[in-house]
Amino acid sequence: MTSEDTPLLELRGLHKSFGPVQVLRDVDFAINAGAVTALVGDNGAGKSTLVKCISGIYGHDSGEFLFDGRPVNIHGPRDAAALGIEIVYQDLALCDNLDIVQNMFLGRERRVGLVLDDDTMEQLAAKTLSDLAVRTVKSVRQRVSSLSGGQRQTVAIAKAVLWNSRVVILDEPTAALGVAQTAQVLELVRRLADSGLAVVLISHNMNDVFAVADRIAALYLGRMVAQVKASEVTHAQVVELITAGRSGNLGLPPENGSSSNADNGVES
Amino acid sequence: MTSEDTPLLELRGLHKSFGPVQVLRDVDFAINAGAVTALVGDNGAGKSTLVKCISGIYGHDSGEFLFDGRPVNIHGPRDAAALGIEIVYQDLALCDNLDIVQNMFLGRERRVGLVLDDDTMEQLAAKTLSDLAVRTVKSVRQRVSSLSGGQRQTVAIAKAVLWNSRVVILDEPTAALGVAQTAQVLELVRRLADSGLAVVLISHNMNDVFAVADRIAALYLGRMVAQVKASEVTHAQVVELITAGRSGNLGLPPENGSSSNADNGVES
Amino acid sequence: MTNAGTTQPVASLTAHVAAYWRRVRGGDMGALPAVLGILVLVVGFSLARPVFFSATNFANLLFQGAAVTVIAMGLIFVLLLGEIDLSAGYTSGVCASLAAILMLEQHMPWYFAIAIALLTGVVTGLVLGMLVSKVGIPSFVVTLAAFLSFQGVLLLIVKQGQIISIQDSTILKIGNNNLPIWAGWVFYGVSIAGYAGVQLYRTLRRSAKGLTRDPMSLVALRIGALAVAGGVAVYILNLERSFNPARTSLRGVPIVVPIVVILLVALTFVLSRTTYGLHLYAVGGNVEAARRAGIATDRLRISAFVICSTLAAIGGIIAASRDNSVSPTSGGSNVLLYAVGAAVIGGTSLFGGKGRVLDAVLGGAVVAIIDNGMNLLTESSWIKYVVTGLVLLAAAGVDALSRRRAAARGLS
Amino acid sequence: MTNAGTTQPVASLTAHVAAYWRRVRGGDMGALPAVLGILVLVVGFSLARPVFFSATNFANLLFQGAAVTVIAMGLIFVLLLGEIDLSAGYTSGVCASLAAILMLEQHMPWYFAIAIALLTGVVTGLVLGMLVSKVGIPSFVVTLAAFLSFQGVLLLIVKQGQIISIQDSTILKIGNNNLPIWAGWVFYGVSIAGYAGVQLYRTLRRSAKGLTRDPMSLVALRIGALAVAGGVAVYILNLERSFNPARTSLRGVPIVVPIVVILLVALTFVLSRTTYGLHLYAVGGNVEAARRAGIATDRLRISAFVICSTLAAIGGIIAASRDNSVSPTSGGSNVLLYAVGAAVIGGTSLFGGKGRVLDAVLGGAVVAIIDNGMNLLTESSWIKYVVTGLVLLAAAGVDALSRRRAAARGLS
Amino acid sequence: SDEGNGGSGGGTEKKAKIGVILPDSASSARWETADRKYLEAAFKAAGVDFEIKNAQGDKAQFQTIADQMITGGITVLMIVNLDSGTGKAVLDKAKAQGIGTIDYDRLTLNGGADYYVSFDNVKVGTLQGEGLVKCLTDGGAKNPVIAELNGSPTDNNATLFKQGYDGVLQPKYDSKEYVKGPDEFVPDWNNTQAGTIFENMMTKTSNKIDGVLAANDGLGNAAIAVLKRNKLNGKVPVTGQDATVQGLQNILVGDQCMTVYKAIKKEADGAAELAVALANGQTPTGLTTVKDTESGKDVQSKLLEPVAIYKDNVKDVVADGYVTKEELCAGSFADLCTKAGIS
Ligand SMILES: Nc1ncnc2c1ncn2[C@@H]1O[C@H](COP(=O)(O)OP(=O)(O)OP(=O)(O)O)[C@@H](O)[C@H]1O
Ligand SMILES: Nc1ncnc2c1ncn2[C@@H]1O[C@H](COP(=O)(O)OP(=O)(O)OP(=O)(O)O)[C@@H](O)[C@H]1O
Ligand SMILES: [Mg+2]
Ligand SMILES: [Mg+2]
Repeated sequence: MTSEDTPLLELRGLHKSFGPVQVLRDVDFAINAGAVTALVGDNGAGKSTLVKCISGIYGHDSGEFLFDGRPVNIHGPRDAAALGIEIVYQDLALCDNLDIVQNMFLGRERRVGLVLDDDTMEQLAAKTLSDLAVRTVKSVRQRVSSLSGGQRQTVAIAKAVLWNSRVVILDEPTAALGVAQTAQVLELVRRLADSGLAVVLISHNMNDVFAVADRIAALYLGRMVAQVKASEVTHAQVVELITAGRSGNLGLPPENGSSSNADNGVES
Repeated sequence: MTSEDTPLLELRGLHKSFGPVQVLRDVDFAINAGAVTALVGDNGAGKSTLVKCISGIYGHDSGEFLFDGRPVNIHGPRDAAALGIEIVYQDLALCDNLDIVQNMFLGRERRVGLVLDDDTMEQLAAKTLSDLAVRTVKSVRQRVSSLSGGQRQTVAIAKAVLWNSRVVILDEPTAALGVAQTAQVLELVRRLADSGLAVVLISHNMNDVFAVADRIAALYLGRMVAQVKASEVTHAQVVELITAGRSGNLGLPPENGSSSNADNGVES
Repeated sequence: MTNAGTTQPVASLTAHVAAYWRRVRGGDMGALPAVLGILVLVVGFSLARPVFFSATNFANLLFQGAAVTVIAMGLIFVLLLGEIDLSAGYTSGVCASLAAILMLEQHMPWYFAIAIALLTGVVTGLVLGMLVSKVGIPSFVVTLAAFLSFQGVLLLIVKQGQIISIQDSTILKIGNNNLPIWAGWVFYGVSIAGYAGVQLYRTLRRSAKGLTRDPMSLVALRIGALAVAGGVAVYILNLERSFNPARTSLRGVPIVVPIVVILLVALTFVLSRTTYGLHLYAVGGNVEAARRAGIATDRLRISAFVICSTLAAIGGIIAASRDNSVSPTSGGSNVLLYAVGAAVIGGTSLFGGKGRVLDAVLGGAVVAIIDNGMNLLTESSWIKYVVTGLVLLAAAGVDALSRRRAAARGLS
Repeated sequence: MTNAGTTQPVASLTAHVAAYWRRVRGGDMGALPAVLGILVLVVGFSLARPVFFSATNFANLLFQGAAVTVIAMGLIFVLLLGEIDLSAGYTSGVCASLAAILMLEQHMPWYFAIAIALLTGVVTGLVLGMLVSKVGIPSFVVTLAAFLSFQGVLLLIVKQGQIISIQDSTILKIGNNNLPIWAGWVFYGVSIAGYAGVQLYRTLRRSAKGLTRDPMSLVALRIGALAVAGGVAVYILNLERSFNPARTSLRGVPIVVPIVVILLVALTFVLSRTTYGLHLYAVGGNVEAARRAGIATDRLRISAFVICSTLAAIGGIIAASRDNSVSPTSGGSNVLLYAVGAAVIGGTSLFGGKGRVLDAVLGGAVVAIIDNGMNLLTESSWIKYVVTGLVLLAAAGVDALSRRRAAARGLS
Repeated sequence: SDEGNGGSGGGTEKKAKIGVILPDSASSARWETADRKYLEAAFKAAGVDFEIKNAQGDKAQFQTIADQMITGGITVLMIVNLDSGTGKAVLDKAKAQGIGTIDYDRLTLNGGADYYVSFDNVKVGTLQGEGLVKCLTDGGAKNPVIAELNGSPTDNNATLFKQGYDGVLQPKYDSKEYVKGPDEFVPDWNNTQAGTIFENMMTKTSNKIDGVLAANDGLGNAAIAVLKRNKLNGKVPVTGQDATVQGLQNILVGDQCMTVYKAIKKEADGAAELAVALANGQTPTGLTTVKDTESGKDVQSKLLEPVAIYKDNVKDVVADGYVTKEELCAGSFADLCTKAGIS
């Protein structure tokens, strides 16, 4: 609930462009253990791209990554996983030809010797799903291609929280979820942070953001315009930051978007 | 805003199962011209399946379709389109290898003689997108594979409303949208209904539902448990219908789920 | 699973049969269409030419189909990833020729020669896999280049149209000889016992953990069915097949049978019970998802090519043994198309993510039966080509129509 | 477009060049790698064998590459849908043989014979397409069956292995003769004028509508480049190529050139400027999305097979004309693999949704150059096979590495 | 090997049945158009059961067919092997079942067949070489450059033919009388590829090729097509083999210098005679022997002489019934036929 001295994960001066299109410009972003950081921004602001840069799916043009205060290089999802970073992507990326259990444990299968320990995984998967208030899945041996939108999203979330990780990043995890499931996921997010993890929640739903976030970071057209305590801003202010890039003395300086920008709202 | 005498589209006794799994049981559903009907239900309740049965993507096991009071057979999306039914699917189904314009006009391209009229389509697409408050798309000639989640969803929505249709069904259209874009889409939904179309909105967000819906239909485990006027129910009641299948005298009769069920809440 | 009351851990046998029937009627048939297709082909050919349905011809079929089946097994690993190996046929030829020439000219003992052939397969796969995954050239192009190059290598090895005969008796046995009667039965016994053991162990284990499991009666039924079918096959193969038994006796299970069965079991185990196999499916289903899950997709791709080329080498040795020789056409002609065709007919997808090792065996059987039956049926070569094509189409059509029905019902 | 101020309707030429350079550096190279690959091959072979770089050989190359290129053009339609046609090679053989035998035995005039050959192509495509889309058999299996059947049909037509000679002088001209000098220049003039007209019309139209458009200087540059390249080619081909001009004169643009150019323009128009073409891409990119958009995917699939088989028939006629005959090997051997290889090397994906008709021409050029160059380079068959494979690999490697760089930067 | 035939089998007296396996139909037209026809006629005339199959150049097929014939109860097996290894495997299997064996057209090295009936493939090559020399001499060529268009690199027969014509040509190269030009194999005997290869031969030598040794009529025709393009047809002699209609027509026109005619009927009749004798337990007479180079044993053989066909003896092929006048003299060839004395 409180930010410690050094952030668990920190990005400095991140630039990312796709060919001629610049998507992230000089982004600084810090997340702390034990806190939920909400990352907000308009459609196309660059939130998902930022997440994919963190996980190493995309390379970046320039910028620094610090983990636990030490510089690290992340060249791909394997590196991110090795650091204990788990991510639920917006484009869920499930293997449609595999079943729920196989997807949930993909890349981290339980084994007995050489052989897959299907039974244990099946039990664990069933338990995790029911914890997330999913009641309509007929069998955890169902292929994910036959799941509803919300069921798929739940599988992706369950997949990310099964492991002993230190950072969990959720990119719009509740977009397709029903009322009860959303509540369950928000509670889970809170619980993860309380147990000492650093959690990043991306969402367009301000109610959800204010319900669980300790800090709010706002991206505007690829720039990080503010990183503030959730308790210090109002609903309306955040919406203004998202849509206009500034709100009062927060965000971009009026009529000046230079690179030394937008630090006004950032607390250390 | 008012329901006429005969619904524009009516389903009666729809049954649908995937192999041994029964997903829709004896569903009756009626939608009226000039009104927004919200279709709500828990994850996996069968909402998207219902939509796909309407569009003919899935065949159904039994049941009747009435359009304008006359029985019709819908064997595929072409039939649905011929009747003037446009649908935004939850799984957006865009062609990643095509650009925004091509996706928006797919199947209904403008032509000059034999030749595609790219210029006109490009102008129209640009206009529609900006109407939907999308400001971060660099070019309408961008491939949709390079779009953000929200941008993709906007393209799908824009695609459905470009045509002169009589029924528009939107399956969780605002799930990935930002605050401004969501507002824009809800306004659009209202506008469509006001101009005499029948609009179905599927959403998990009760605020959105109550903001625009005239009538609310609730699915519970594949059963249609209630079809009521939005003004006659409360937020809490709808949530109860979604999660438990009944609320007060609405929904499933207590402890009896026979096939002649759930008509208590349905006004004609 | 959490939907209260819809699934009980153990359903009764009748419930199972009913569920199966529902699935079949719904169009979800598993291996049924392929098996049905084989049955139809067998009945058809037997009616047309009674000699088709003889112990001799049964044994011939097994000898004839073995090489293509083994090559198809390897291809399945590559196909699972959505890749293709056009060079598998000539890889088999090159590896076998290398073994043959080493035995002939260097007087190498057979086990050395085979080891070198297999090693050549491994290296070939390694190179192909690297070019595909590290350099990023489409596998169609890489293996097309290999297809051409290997023809040249084969020519070099066997020296411009020469034929190298194989004289080593051990190698010759692989594709020509039979197991002793007793060995056939022992092999049968061990196989059935193993199958039964695994089935029972898994059922009991799941039962102990309270997970859904098949009823014992169904398990018993499965074991029984396999035991009967296998027993009949072994019995038939142990009959005297020689037309002139006084002069020479021909009986026993062909040696290729245990080879194919062992490969089938081992590779099926790899694909369905190990992390490695699961990851192959994952990469074939959605590379991006697999990559995000931390799977080393490049290494996996390379390994699949290695397996494919190695099995091609084994297939090549079987073919060379049956031919008693290698030549510049070893592994050429229709070998590759038949092998890929066998995999696809069995149900493996060319787009990746879908396939089993059993597909190679079932599809290989279809291809071998058609080939064998057509040779009995007609003499004119043009008719043979045409009818082979049509029968292949018919066999695949049965399968396609049933799967289509499944798809129409929303089952994948 | 709505992002205020980032795009102006007309960028300057320098801005365009800068943007292009940025794209290239970013790895998005379009046809550049294929063109570079061709350049490297040409330079390499010319250094090794100066005769490679002669007017004669240039003309030979065009004759030699035409048939495979045309077959590859047809295959692109099928590949765009993620399907394959293994039978295209033999389809070309069957159709050409039919024309040949009709002319020989029924004394049919050449136009009738060609019409029947094309019709046979259409019907073949129709049947293949129906089997794939209506019955649902995977195209690999359908066309494998056709591959086998057509070999039989070919044998039947050419009477079990005869060689049927072609005597009709019109047909013989297609693959052997050249346009008169003046006709070459007229063809050149019309082509360039047409290209310039279309380019200018489109630029002006977009300009009138206020849409982003290329600067006039760039348009002029493109037209100029094509005019120069085409002019040089026509000029070279109009030089005397005969080694003994006293005896016979050999000059002019080969007749296959206008055939290929016209097909290229027509089919490119179909793919890029018509609804039909767009729908092909859509189905190849995402069948489900296309179906939901109301596209009749089945009919589209059938039509693609029809186009493929019909172009195969045209390719077959070109090859038969060049050979002055048809035989049981017509369309066999490596024709199919070369044609698919040409498409893939050009940049067409086997998984559908990606490909241009130009790919067939570029890839066909690569294949023809390698084939021709290797024949000049060495006489040893095995070296020829091996080096052909390696050169193919190298050519594809250039392409792959550049595309890989693009992918690493997140560009598709 | 035939003595026991009557008594063996303990009661089930086996009816005489002859199985024939032909190699392919792509490398040469003869197998399907000639051999099959003549063998069928001879067997029918002798009143024996028979079956004739074609392995389509596929070794696995070859084995399969053999297995099935043995299954089907043949008493004599006659094969044209695809290669000696496969051939030996099949012969061994047959002999193990007490079946009489005949090598037809190709000797299976170390195969130990009872009889061997053939044309001499090396002799075919020799005739081609001699034919080319004759045509060049007739044309008065001085130091001609010779291009060799060999058969498939994977076909051992192509190597044997080459051995034959090189036996004639090599001495001339050595004596500098002829100049050795390009010399290449054509994959799969594919005519289209032959065209490309020959075209490049022309390019390489700046069209300075004065004689073409093409291994069969198909390859010859491919070369003639290229020569025609350069208006050199008729000026550069081209050889061939198989006496196909097309080859003979090319000879009549003057584009091709010669072809080699193998009187397949004689070969087929000879083989059928031996097979029937074997099946009936008789001992044939008047045979020569050929040495199996691998086993060193002598094989009882009936060897037939191939004939070189030039313009003046095309009529012999027609007279033999190998090609009909209707096929050969269709259309524009009628006049040429008359001139060549074909009636
Ligand atoms: N591969 C790519 N090539 C080019 N542009 C891209 C690519 N990927 C993303 N973009 C662009 O980058 C911008 C940021 O995209 P991103 O997905 O990060 O947005 P987002 O903040 O996650 O939006 P949303 O809320 O809609 O998910 C968008 O304008 C998008 O069009
Ligand atoms: N092809 C299929 N095969 C088997 N079961 C299926 C298939 N498609 C959907 N289902 C099941 O049908 C049920 C209803 O799915 P549907 O997608 O209609 O739910 P939904 O109401 O749209 O849920 P959500 O709000 O999560 O989108 C789910 O339990 C799902 O698992
Ligand atoms: Mg996003
Ligand atoms: Mg849904």
